[in-house]
Amino acid sequence: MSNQQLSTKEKIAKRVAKEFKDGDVVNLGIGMPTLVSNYIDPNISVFVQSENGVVGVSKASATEKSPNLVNAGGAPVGMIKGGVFIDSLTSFALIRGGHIDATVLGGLQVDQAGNLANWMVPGKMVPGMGGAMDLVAGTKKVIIAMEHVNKKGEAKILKECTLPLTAQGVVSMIITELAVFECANGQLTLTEISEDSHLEEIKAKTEATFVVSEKLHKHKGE
Amino acid sequence: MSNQQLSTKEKIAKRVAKEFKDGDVVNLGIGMPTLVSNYIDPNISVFVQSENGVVGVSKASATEKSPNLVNAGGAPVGMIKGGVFIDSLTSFALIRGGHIDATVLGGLQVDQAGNLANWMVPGKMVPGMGGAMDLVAGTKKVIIAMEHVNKKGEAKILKECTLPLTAQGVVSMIITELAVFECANGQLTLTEISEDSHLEEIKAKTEATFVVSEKLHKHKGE
Amino acid sequence: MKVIKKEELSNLIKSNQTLMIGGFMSIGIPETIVNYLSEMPIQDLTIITNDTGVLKNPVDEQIGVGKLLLHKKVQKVIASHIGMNAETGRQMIAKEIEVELIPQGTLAERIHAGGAGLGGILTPTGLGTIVQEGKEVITVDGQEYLLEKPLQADVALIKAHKADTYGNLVYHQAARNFNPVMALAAKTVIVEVDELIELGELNPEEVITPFIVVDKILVKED
Amino acid sequence: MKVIKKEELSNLIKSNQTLMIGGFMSIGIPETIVNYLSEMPIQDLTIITNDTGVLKNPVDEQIGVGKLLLHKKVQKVIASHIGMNAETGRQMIAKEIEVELIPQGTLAERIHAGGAGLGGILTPTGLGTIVQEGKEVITVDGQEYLLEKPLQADVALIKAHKADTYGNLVYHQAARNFNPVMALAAKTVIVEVDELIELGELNPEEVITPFIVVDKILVKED
Repeated sequence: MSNQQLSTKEKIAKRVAKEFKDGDVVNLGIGMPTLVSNYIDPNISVFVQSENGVVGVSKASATEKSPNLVNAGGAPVGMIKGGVFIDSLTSFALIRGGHIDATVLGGLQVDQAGNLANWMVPGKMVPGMGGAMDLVAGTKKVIIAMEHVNKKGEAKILKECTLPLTAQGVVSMIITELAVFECANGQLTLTEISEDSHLEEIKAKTEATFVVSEKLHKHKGE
Repeated sequence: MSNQQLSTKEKIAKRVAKEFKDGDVVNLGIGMPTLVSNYIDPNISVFVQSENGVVGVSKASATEKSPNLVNAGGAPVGMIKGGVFIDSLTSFALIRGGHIDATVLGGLQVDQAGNLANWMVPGKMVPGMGGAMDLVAGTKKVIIAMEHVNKKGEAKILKECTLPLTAQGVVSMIITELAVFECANGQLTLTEISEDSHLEEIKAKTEATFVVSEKLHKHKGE
Repeated sequence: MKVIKKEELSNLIKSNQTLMIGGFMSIGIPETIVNYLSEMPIQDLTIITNDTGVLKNPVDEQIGVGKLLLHKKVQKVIASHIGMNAETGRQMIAKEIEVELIPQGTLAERIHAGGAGLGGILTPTGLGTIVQEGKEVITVDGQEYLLEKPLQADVALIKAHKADTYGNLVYHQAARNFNPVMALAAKTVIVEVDELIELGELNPEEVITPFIVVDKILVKED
Repeated sequence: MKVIKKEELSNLIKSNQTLMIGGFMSIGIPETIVNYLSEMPIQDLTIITNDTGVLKNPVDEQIGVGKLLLHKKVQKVIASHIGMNAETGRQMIAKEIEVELIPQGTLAERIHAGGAGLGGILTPTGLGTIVQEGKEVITVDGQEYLLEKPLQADVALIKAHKADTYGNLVYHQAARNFNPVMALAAKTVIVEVDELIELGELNPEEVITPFIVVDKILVKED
């Protein structure tokens, strides 16, 4: 499927999926990150952990549904052969202890210091952080998958987050429909621009200061 | 069996066994405390936990021995129907978390503040505290089962321990072949005297200051 | 005998108590117990739970903590997520209840600490966020951590799949979640099970919760 | 493929590394691995283990950490008990090795902290004893606790009963002990198993150690 036919969310999910290597264990946040499963290279094995206590999540079987086999969003799922059930203490020991290779979460704001805000907006109903603060504190690679600007067209990649933080200095990578940034040592580096975009658009829609990678290349999108 | 025919250690073990109630979960230290099992009232159910990961220890079966079914002293044991295996983290969560009703340990010295010394003698080979420090820190009732005086005839129940402590202020009860003391709020109370002994002997062989319980009674020994 | 009928719950659970309730969204909740509780003449409970469930229509189908909230039994909720049940947010904003939000992995470790006799744990989760407010920051080997205190309850209400008559427990799939860790952290532990089986029918290697922490067993009603 | 032959251990374990070794006395030790290690040209290992085993005669029958000590592979032992193996004491007194003694429950929780990404735990165990020396005392709600830091290792050598080809593990009886908690606390986890079985043969409810933490599997040699 060419990128033109994909929705913005699908484009982002497809690009995120390229970050996974054979054997990786990943945790996919609720919502758009869950879409990433659909784009994982079928030639590699990627194991999905869900923080409610399932290691080895697969697609829900159309025929064999169990009310107790769900992911952290409450959606019915299946389990791979070799998958296991664990309790919440073990689940978060795996998460906080660095045993998960990558987590993919949405973001409201990310800043150039790698700070993340994705759990509350003052004045709105506060849903609670759930497992997000632990996931970003402990996972080896924290990938924020989000649209480049918000619904009002405002930048979400900022010099400094203005919303309450989920965690400080934890973001490894930002993937949007327009670009990919790596985040290390308090610095953002633009490493990819989508074929639909160009550097001037990225600059216009990004408040944060960033470095352009020497090996910057357009992402071919398939 | 009358007390006269029992060894000193057996007398102590027999008296300790009277402390257990139906349904109690107990941990018995290596050595003399293990003898206590032999004297538990057959009309009650007392569950023995061993800190190496067995809940529901029973006597080793003469016919079915397993090399992996041992107690914390390495001695072959059996398991009751309904017994379970746990790992060391869970085992000590049970111990430190107050889920064990009573632990029985030997003592080198106990003092009137409830301090216990039972794990090392300076200048001698240090074996290590094993699980003793956790057992006395977390178990609801800490029973020290020991001979009243040491091999040199010196008091072991002291005003203040001189050996390195195992823990501070943790002892609930001291049971010797001569007497029983309860320990609470930094005060020792003599509650029983063995039928072989008398108050003057206890006073002579005990350095600690103690109160004599109003309801002091000779222990009839069966 | 540990097996009870639901009518006996009124002797075990009182107003103003702190209850832990197992479950993750609508999975692994002791529904029969919670439904009975919501009809009991009690109030001002403090509830420690992962989340307040998913608001359903009609409200009669509400399960878990949501039902207790609807029936105004609760004065305080300690949870990681309340966003799927708008009634929680409404009562919070109306100041009918107090809500304390805790990161999910911190919640699990705080309950573990409560059950294991620890004075607290140090976690990087929540550093530099509003979760840090009012908490001690402790530096260990150059890294900062939040000191998070243990959580304990008067009563834990948990859900397991099967219990034997001693109270050994096994769980089903993702319905395990917070239930095992809560089973160690309350003075009284009441488990609701799908099935009660004979002693000896569970493999001692696969028991997740050892019987010694379980006080009462109630068989689920359909 | 995670399954290895013992000859591959020389690529995985190096001089000066810190190793965790599972087992309790002579139960649950990865013997094939440790025997091979004792013949490898390595030195100055730091060993984290419950105890240094039981000294046997002839010394050829020595198993576990005792064998590594006899072959002078060790510079430091971190353990709860060394008293059953006089060679440990001899080397300690001769200053050939350093020994750090840790209460058994503290050892378990420090390893859990290392595996779960915690900065430490607060325990009452060891308060007012020499275990307290050099450690921070932290008061929580009026109670004093010792701050105990996490333990981690370069390599964990553990013993399980069965593994499937992914590395899901189940244990046998009291041979479980420290093995599951160590499986989360090292960069590389090598498990020795009695039996390797096909994927799907283990019940996902009874797996104790989930495959994602296991790096290499070696089948025991008789």
